[in-house]
Amino acid sequence: MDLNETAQESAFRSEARTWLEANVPTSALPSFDTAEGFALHRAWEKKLYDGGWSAVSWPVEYGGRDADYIMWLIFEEEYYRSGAPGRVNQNGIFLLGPTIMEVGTQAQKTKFLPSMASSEIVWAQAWSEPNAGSDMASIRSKATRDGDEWVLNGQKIWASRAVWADWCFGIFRTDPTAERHRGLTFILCPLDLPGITVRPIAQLDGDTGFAEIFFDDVRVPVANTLGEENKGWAVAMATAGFERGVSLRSPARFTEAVKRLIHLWKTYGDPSDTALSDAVTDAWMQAEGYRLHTYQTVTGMLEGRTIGAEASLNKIFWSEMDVRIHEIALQILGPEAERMEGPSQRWVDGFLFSLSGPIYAGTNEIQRNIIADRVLQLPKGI
Amino acid sequence: MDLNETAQESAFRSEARTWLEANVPTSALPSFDTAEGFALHRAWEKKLYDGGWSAVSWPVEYGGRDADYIMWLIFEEEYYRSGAPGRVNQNGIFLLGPTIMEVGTQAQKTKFLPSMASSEIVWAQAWSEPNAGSDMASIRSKATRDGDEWVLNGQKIWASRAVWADWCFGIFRTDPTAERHRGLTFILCPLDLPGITVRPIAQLDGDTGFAEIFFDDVRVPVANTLGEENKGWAVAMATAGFERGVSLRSPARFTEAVKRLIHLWKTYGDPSDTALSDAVTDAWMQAEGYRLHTYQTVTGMLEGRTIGAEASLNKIFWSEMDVRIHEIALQILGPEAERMEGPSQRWVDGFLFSLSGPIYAGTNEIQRNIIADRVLQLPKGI
Amino acid sequence: MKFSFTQDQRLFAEGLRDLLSKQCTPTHVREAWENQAGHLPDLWSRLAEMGVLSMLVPESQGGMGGTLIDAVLLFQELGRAAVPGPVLEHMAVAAPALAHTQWAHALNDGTAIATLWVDANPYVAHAQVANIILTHDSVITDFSIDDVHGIDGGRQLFTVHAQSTTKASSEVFGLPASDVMALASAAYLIGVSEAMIEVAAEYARQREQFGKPIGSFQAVKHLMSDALLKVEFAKAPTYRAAWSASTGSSTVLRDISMAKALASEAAYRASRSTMQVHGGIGYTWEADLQLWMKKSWALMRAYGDATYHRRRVGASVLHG
Amino acid sequence: MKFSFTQDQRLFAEGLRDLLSKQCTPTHVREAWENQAGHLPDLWSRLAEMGVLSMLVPESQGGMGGTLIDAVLLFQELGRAAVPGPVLEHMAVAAPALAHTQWAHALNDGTAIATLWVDANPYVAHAQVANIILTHDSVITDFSIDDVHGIDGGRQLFTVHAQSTTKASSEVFGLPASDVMALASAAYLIGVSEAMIEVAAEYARQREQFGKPIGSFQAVKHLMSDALLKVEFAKAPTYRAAWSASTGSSTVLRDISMAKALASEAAYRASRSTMQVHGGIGYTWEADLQLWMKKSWALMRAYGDATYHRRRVGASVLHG
Repeated sequence: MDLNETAQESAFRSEARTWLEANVPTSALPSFDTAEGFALHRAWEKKLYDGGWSAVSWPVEYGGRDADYIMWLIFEEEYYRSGAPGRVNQNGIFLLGPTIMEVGTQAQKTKFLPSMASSEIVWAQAWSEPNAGSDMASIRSKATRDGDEWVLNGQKIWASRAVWADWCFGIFRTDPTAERHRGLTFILCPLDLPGITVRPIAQLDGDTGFAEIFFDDVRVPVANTLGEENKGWAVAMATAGFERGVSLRSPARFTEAVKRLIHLWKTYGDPSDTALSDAVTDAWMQAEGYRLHTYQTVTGMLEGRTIGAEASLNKIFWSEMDVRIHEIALQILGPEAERMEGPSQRWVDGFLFSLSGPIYAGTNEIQRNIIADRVLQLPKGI
Repeated sequence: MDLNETAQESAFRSEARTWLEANVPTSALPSFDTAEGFALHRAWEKKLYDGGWSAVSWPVEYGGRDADYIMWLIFEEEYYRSGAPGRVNQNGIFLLGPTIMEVGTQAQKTKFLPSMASSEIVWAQAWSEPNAGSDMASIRSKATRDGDEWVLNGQKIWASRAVWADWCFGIFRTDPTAERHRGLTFILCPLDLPGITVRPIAQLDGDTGFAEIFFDDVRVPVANTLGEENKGWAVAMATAGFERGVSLRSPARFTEAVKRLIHLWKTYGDPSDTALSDAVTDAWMQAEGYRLHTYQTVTGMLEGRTIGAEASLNKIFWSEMDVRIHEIALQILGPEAERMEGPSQRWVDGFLFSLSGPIYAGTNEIQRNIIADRVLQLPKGI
Repeated sequence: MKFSFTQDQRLFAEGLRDLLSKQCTPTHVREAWENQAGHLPDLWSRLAEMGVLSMLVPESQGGMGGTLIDAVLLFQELGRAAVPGPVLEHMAVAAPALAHTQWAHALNDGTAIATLWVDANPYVAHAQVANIILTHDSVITDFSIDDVHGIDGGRQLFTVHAQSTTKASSEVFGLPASDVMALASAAYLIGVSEAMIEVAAEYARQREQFGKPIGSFQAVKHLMSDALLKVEFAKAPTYRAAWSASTGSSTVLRDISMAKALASEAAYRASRSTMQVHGGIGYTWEADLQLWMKKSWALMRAYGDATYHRRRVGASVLHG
Repeated sequence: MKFSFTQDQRLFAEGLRDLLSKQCTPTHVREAWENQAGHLPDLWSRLAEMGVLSMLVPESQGGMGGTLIDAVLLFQELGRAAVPGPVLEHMAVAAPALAHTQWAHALNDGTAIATLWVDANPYVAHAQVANIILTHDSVITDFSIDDVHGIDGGRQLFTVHAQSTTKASSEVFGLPASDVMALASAAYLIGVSEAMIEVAAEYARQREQFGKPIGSFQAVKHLMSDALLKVEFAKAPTYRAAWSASTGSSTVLRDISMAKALASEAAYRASRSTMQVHGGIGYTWEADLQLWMKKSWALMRAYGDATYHRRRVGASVLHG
């Protein structure tokens, strides 16, 4: 055990910090859920890519730096510390990219990874369906083979970034006789094809961060299949594992949020109120605990262990922590917390966003079942 | 709505207070889970009975005062305020007694109620079985008809007071072809009959507050059947309703505990610690809220409304409140809370006892199911 | 001792529920949110006709002569329908406080619309529809406003620049306006919570996953039961606070604070649990749940949050 | 940056687990509780032989020369077996603190048994089996005791009357004894929690109600998952605290406090959830669960409770 950074890690941190300080936009970009904001975020991703920072953990040949998990965490710390924009192509770079590297053909890697790293192609995910939410295995959208093409029909929902993105990835039923987890195939699909309709969904805050995607006889080459035909569930589970695990919610997101919370407390909080200072301290301990837990997990991965159902513990932890951090902030803000703009805006936006955490990427109820069944070996219920 | 006491209520309160102040033992009795303590508690019950205070809500003819629910609550407040002993015959007076009044024959009322009120007969409950806990309908102990007698066989567990009590009541399977809730009969049985073995169960604190009861060809007259043969489930549910509802955990128990908690806080707590004073205040609000809720419930009952599945809300509320009150007390006590005697003894005993609250009389998990199914009309799960 | 409402009180509340079920459906509320008025003029007239707006105004001043006990079930019904606009401020404070002024008649018949400016808050809710703003010691009728974008479309927030003021008292039944509003908000939040629980229970009965309605899963059952528990145990304290306020009890401020603390926490818990039961749908603009959720997030903090009120209870019961 | 234990460290911990699985079963622990010794002499000798008791004593003084990183997994294993007696006090503090004194040899080979008297506590745990009591600045070898009836039969409590004392330091690696014990207790509590969860999971797999194992019900699954979550997220902070203590990090006191706060709360939560899963059986003397539950209730408060330690973290991170 050595929790000090190596010389190489420190040099990497320093290089990242220097580049980010020189390049991060000085004022916040508009939301990437608007046309203007999306374009500006895509441009920022291109700048990151040109600097070699868009996908640090990827192999050099695809635009990365071969950074190991520890260095990736260091980069994330520097990224959040710098106040850089949100990652508009995170569904691609952090979820689909690693999946393609794991199960994709060489042709797919060559075709999709560089354009993903540069955000020439921005990806939307298309997992859920109106009747396949927590019960993701009840997918009904289907892909029918017609020569060298899949013909896609059906409806996806909660597709993040789909309003402005270029391509999407999702699973479709390819064997109509198979049930639930079987007979599904993971397919990549451009969003500008004939037969595709994207309907934005307004969120609680009025923004349109996700959308429904309707497929009406949409044709894509069979070469767009990721992994084996009819084995899409296993591919999707690998992707979901990245999402629940370390990739989507890096600890830096929360340690930075707690730094801002402590600043808010110092500015507006009553220092003699131990109930409040206990709450803020607890938020710090949670974020710090999540950081330490993540470093321990990735050390294990570097040493050859795999992350399994334990990823579900992470997902519950970060999503509940995120809600809690924002609850405390709103309590400190008092009457300001009723406003959607002004000094409280980032906290109120963050609060609303945090409420989606216990729901998406598999509700926390589902995660608790997974932990009980696979980690604690309790008998199956559902 | 008039939350002031009537003149009659105030007079009743005053009479109770005067009698209790004159008669309550000046030092605490030994635990009623010891031979000596049991005898002393029985003697105290006799004294209460002679004063007309052992079962104030019962009809005068059976030893009560015809007190309505409001007056009963007032009596309970005075009883707890006086520091009087625990009620060794509570299973009889508060659970079985009202059930006999509701479904018993005149002969049963005459036979059982006066001796119950005077605690000449102390009653134990014998509901659960080793394999019928939360799933109470899976009762296996059976009663077989032989002429004018039931022949009882089987095993009951968690029978409170059974070590020293005189009689017990429980349900037995009388129709072996019927399943679950059907074919059960509610039977009253002396504990000194041939074939009965009572095995004390040591609790967490080492005391033996409950026991297992083994029935081996135990013969009781069919006249000991309470309610209709094979309809014992409905009778038991009426009894359980009393238990979960207002009768077993009267609000005074908790308002008095919170008074002691506030005293403890004033003695040992740091008054500048808002986290602690918030916790104590919250305990006060819970006890006060439970008191108000109970007064509202019993007013409704006096006006002709019935208490149904809402009783399950009470059971969750008081049992979790009881745990919480004791958690706060132990936190205030610090290192003293590790001792089973000394100044912390009552709080540590109370803490251990409080942990049984979310379990007995139907676990809180079962209560939540009942609320969901019957109050919120959600679809059945189990 | 009698802890119940009279039949008249219950019937009046049922009448209001009936009116609101027709004239204040989620469609109406959404319309008020989206047209920026944050107010339903037709409903307002009906509330005036029915006597809701003047419930607390003495009969001698043209009102219904009711007490806060008479009003508390009405506050609850208004919350259950998430009624937009300054109905609580108008009904619970402005109309009775100004019952002996030149504005009395217009407040009773609803041709004037009043809201409040409470000292502890820099913002004034509903100022865009109000023509009277009552502060703790004055009436403002000539003012300009700037929208500061409140989260609840039925309770829009503004900064107010007063051009001129007239002295007036905002006390009602001898209580400061902020305390009367804390009581009214507590009852309103109970109604809001009840509605969220009803909407989520209905969703849980209909929505299927894994081949069953999600309401059949224990996780959902227990989320819902726990939400209901907190709401049910906030009711009696709220009704008791109304009684204390009506009878001039010495514990009235403690009792109001207890009600507001419990109702605020119950409403927040209900908002979290019912959103979780809805899943992704609960996170959308089109789901009706937001009409109540945002109300709960606004009112749980308005007129004193749970911490403020819990500490006021503590000051009374710990140091008393 | 490498956040993992070496293979040697893991193997040593596995060896200890193996020993304890044979010589410290619930039957053994119960025996120690019920014979009033609160201590298992045979096990003690084996712990000495294995080098557990002298793990933190320098090799030059006849010990294993280990660091707190080497020891932290051992503390956890000791907790998993609910080892009775002063093993933490002896191993984590007394043996290394007194390594340069006349008692060193006897402490290493276990012929002496030491416990601690921490200033903040009027009581001394394990005084009935100890022949050495270490205070913050002295050693007591001649003393009388009175039983004050601790809740945990494996950690009996006494008042101590010292007949004579000898000056000595109780610091270990430059840290006050109470902080070393906070760290050791945190790790021990994690082991205690893991054991409670394992025992309850096994019970939930076997126990049937409604025709199914109770572990198949979501209510039970979620109680168990939430308990596990808290334990799992207390581990890395505890291991980090051991690292900070071993490397003389400037944040060592903050890190120890974070570990003790999180482990205390995780253990309490685990005790509540696992007892609830057990139902009535969990409330009995004969269920093994109590062997760990009472340990958790004792150690969650000993050497600083969660509130004390959280505030020490707060003093560092909020005002730093």
